[in-house]
Amino acid sequence: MNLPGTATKAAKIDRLAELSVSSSDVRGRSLWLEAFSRLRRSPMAIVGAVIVSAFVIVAVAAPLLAPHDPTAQLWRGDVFPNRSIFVGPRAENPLGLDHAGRDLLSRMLVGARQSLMVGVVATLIGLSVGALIGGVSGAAAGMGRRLGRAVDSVLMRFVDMLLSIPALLIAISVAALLGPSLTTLMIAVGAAQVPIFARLLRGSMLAQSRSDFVTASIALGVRRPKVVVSHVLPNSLGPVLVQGTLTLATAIIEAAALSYLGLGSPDISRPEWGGMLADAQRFLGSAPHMALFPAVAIIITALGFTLLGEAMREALDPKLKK
Amino acid sequence: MTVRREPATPVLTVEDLSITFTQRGAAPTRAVDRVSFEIGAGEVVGLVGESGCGKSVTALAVMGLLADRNVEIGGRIAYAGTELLGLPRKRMRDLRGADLAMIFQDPLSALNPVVPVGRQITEMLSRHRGLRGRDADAEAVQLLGRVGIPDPERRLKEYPHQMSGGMRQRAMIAMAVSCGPRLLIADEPTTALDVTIQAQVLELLKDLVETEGTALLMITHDLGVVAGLCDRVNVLYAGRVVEAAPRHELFGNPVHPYTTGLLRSIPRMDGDRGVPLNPIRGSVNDLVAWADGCAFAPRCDRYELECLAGTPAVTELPGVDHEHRCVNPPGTPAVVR
Amino acid sequence: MVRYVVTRLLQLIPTLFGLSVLLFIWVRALPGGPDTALLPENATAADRERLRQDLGLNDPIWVQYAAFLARLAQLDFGHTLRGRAVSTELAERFPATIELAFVAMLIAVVVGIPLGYLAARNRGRFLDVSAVGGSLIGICTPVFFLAFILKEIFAVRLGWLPSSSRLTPGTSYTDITGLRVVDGIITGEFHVAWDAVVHLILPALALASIPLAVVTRMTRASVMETLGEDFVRTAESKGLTARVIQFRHVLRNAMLPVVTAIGLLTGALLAGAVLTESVFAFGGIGSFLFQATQSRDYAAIMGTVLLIATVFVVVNLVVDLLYTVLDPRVTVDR
Amino acid sequence: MQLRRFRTTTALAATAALLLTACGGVGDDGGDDQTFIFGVPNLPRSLDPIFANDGETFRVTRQVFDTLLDHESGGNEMVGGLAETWDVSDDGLTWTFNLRDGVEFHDGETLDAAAVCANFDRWMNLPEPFHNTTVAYYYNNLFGSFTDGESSTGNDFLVGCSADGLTVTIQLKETSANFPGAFSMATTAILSPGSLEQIDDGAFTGIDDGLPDYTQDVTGILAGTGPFQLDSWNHAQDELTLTRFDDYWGDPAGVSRIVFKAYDDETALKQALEASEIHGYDLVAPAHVAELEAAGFQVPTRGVFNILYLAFQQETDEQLADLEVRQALAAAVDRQNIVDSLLPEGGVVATQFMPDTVAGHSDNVTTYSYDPDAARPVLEGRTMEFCWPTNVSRPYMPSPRDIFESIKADLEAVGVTVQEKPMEWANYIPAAASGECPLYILGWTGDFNEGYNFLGTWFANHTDEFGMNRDDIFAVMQRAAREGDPDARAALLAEASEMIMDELPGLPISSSPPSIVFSAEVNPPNVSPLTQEKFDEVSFR
Repeated sequence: MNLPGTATKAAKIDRLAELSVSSSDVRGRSLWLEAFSRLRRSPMAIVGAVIVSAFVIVAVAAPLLAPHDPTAQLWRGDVFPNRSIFVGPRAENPLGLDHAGRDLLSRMLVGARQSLMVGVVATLIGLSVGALIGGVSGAAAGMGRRLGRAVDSVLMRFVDMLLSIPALLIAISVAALLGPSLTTLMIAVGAAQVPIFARLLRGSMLAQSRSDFVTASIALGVRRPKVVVSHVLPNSLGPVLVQGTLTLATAIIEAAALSYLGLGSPDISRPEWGGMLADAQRFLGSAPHMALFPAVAIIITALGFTLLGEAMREALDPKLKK
Repeated sequence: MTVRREPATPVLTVEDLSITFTQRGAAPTRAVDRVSFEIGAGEVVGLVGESGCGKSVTALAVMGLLADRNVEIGGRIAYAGTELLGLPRKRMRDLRGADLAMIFQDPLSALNPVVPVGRQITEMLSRHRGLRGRDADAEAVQLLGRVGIPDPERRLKEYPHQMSGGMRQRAMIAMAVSCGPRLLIADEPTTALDVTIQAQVLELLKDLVETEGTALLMITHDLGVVAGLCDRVNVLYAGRVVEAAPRHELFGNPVHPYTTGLLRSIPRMDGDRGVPLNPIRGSVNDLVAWADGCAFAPRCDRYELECLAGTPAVTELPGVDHEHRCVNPPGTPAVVR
Repeated sequence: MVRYVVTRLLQLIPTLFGLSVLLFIWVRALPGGPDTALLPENATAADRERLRQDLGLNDPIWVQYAAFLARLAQLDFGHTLRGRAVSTELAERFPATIELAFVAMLIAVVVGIPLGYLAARNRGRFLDVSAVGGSLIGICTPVFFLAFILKEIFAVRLGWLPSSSRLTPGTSYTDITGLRVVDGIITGEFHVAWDAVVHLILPALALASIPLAVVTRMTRASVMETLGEDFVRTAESKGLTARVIQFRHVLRNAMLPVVTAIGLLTGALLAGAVLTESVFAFGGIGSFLFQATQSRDYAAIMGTVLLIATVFVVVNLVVDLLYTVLDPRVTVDR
Repeated sequence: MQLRRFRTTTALAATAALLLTACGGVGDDGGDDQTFIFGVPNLPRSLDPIFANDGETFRVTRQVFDTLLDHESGGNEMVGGLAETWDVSDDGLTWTFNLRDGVEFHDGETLDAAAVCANFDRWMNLPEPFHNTTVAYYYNNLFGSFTDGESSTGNDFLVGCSADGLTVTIQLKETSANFPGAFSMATTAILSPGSLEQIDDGAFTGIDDGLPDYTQDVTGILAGTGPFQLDSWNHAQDELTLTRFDDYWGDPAGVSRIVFKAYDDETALKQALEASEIHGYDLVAPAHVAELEAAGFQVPTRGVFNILYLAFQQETDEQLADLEVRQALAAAVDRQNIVDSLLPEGGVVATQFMPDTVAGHSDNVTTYSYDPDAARPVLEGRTMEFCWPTNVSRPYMPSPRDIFESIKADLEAVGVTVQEKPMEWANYIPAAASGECPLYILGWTGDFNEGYNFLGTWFANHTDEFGMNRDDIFAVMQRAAREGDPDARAALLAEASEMIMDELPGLPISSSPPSIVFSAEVNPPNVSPLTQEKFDEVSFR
């Protein structure tokens, strides 16, 4: 085509490329990247992420940030619980003193670390044990042989049984069993999450294994265990990740409930928000600041994790794509 | 695009219809761009195109079913002389179902799963025709019978999931025609059905149009459906009508490369074995804005630089009621500027 | 249908059996023992040993379990450390929890469903944002703290509502069902019914916080999803009135997952009762479990957990059955 | 369908709104002129006092049943109860009680010596399941005599009871510091012969089968001679009601009804009081005392009758075998600060292992004052394990955690590294008793005014609680235990107390009165150091 006025092939392609508004930038990306880009635009996620990162920073840097020794009764002479004499916020102690004359701000900061630890470890316990049970069960069911189905059925009966006990009761049971300590708190809260993670992972794996690409892989002759490991598991991670984030919030709240029930950590040198709140309740009449600050901290932190988790759920949910 | 005028007032007139979706934080998307067509009583008009070309959105706009928020609608839609855009919500509700009715693609998801089919018909009868109780039931039975559902009394109490796909679509049609609408919009009514059932359903629709004189807007991507049913066809690409012609004219003398492409990609039983099908390359996602040129250019075999010199104008083929929007139609040498 | 119910009930048996084994193992593994709670500070080792013998704590564990199971078959959960039959205690106290949980659920449903629905219809607007925000805060607030604050403000400081218990202490009443409000109405003792209602408000509000939040969010999500369903568009295309569309087509479908959630919430509700009842000294099985936990009362803990688990399973069975009525797609022989 | 449901919900919402505005006067009913409502942490375990060993049970039974001897109202002096006068033989083995005339039981029977002896006969004839402290703690400890079998305690003090009109004679096998205190204990209350006839002790098979129904049921079986009689027990409401006994031998009670109402914890009790739902409760947390006083509640101060101590287990931790270390620890702990900030008003720093109101208290014991500078050189750099009980409150230590924290801070201040071992009460007591804990805090509340009731609890012989090996002290204690004459016994106990405080097996911290509170609308009873308030003294203003 060398007619005058007609352009060369290259020019044509260039012009086309210049004007093309093809939406391939959306198509080419992975589910995760896409979810992340949606996450970045969600105000819920931003608020959640800000709270969570502030909390994590405080928790990690607590010893540097704390103005005083959180366990030293530096102002013991200022506080007389038996005469309802307490010290609220003042210049040298911005959040006031607790009932033993310790700086509440320092205790709150150090408490953040304990609360984060309880949340993270509990979630990891719930996730790993739950994932193990759910994963084995799901994989077994996915393999579809008779033995696999039997394994799946036994494991799921067990999980169903656990599910029929409300989470808090499981936590109470475990805490009562192990005796109160910070470790107990983590295990108890984590144990309560085990059946949830197990169910979640199994359900998600089964859904995946029924999906077309898995059927296709199997049809193409990929061995089943390999399919489970390379296709099913990675695709089941989304819901687990969401649940994990939400569990962090639950863990912090549940730890507080256990403390209230007298099953929390009695370790005085390492205060934990839930324990501080439960302990402060008896002074609510004369020293409301002692309960107020831990309560607000718990609510805000739990809110942060919940917001982040919910935003992640929405971002990962293909149904909510627009 | 010039508008073809029938002597009588058409049942539906769509003129320069533009629909833009706006979303916070994203550029507005124009789904329908100055589309015009009209349908007379007893006439079947096809709206053909790949998914995403704007045909369903057009239908929803006619029915007044697009959301209020984040949507801008321009142009005009008139039903028997009544302007639909800007009509009070209440009036529109009165028209919907009674005068304008719609059949959806997937009857399983388009029917309420937890309400018996009969109830879904009678609720329309009581809304628009004031029929209640036994009268409504009797009428529903009659309707179901008319669309060819056997044992309609029993079917009345069944839920959608208890019926076969074809039955569901028949029920859907019964529902749509229950109040004797003058305009029926069928959005891909056969896509979700088996081939044998497809033919039956199309036959049923054809029959209804003929006996009732209903105007039918047929929305489909399937030129086979068009060939069997439509009086006139509008081919949509990326929100614009790229070619419009009576059925025989279009099939006999397609001009726009997109239409040609669509026709070529139909598998033919009478075609020579060994001749490969000829699908249109690329996908609808490869676009050029209409303002810059022909949106189809990236996929077009006949693409030339001229195609990208602004919105292509409408060309009317004289005498055959045939319009198209191609800058470089086949049969003509490359346009010399 | 009958067969389905029977099958489902039979399925309860292995679950409860497993549960009893689990509980039994747990209870015997508890540190300390019930003996300390029964003895004064200066009890001797011999006293302690004698008590353990009396309580059968020295028998082989399977003997203890067999004895336990045999009793269980006769609905005998043993005796509390205070010497009363656990089954008697549970029978006396369970109505309190039923009443409380029912009212809390009522609040959650009556407020949560309309709120969630309105939030979904007004997505992104003030009502929606505050409903979602409120329910998130509701979920994130420790129940016992909320209960405590409600009580401190409305009962102690303002004196508007009673701080504790199910009735004003010393009130005489006729007991028929154990549900004070119902009894008061049946017997015509309206002052008792009223007193019971007044005593229910604060604990029920506290207990309702989490179910309310969940029901609200669940309804919102479900309604939003349903609004996008094809059949709603179909209903619109039929020109039906907004009321018919919203109730018959949107809500009717949107309620299905909410009903399931309500069933699952029973568990949370009963667990929450442990926290709420003890704050309000409500005297139901929640208070009972709280005290049993504190005093290591094995029999009491086991009986209560078994009861709660059974109730939870039964409620979910009822929900499943209800589901077959609400959703014709679900058939009993699934 | 849905429509109807929504109408109902609207109606409910309206009702709820109405409720919120219309319930101003809650608690007014509780203020019924004649009903005194007392909040308790739990209701009695058993209404039959012989089964009981806890204060909350005795608080109730004391209002219903009388004992032969009693304590003066508001004090700890022994006075007559059902016995107007009493006498003891010189050898301390024969106790004679002259009963009041005209005392009637709630069931209409009349009190005479035979009725009293019927009670003693019942106790002595209790069958085997009762022969241990699990079921009948106090009887086995105080008397321990059974006609058929032996007590698990090895005690056997009682020969028998003989009746002659209104004169009761109790014959003992050997003397004990427990007499005459034992006759004043609420557990040895006198039940009507008619009651005893209806009680079938033979039917009791053991505690694992639960207590007999009558012990927690108010069916008219149990009749005493007290100012109140049992009326009803509503288990579902956690309420136990007593009504005034009009034929009471003393002054009639000031209120016609008492309701004991159980609450789950102290904070709930406090809030119920503040909300005017109850008229009083016992064992007020020190942190709530000032708050309640400021709000116009009456918090009468009791006399002290308990001891809180910090134990030094010398055998478990070798460091503690060194007297110098024990003395340094005594100097390191700021006991005055604990009393000032953590214990109820009226608390005092203890000088020895008994309060100063008890016979046997010595003014000449070695005392240890707070002197951290002196303690530091001895203690600096040492590491010690310290046990404390979680989630418990006792009359002598209202908040163990706070007290532990305070002591811990003191020890850290002089350079001790404290390894804390928090334990639940259920584990704590066995751990302390078996010598598992080098340092721990514990205490004791006296049963009656008798020094041996305190010192004898710990120092009568070698125990694993303290690991003290001082046979000379044990010998003095054994003599005190067998001494029938109160004055001579007091002298021996004082001697023992001085030796103990030199040995310093533990540091007595405080004696503090548990606080009891009443609302402003009642005239409270005389408060008792033994926490034996008589609620017939209560009346409304």
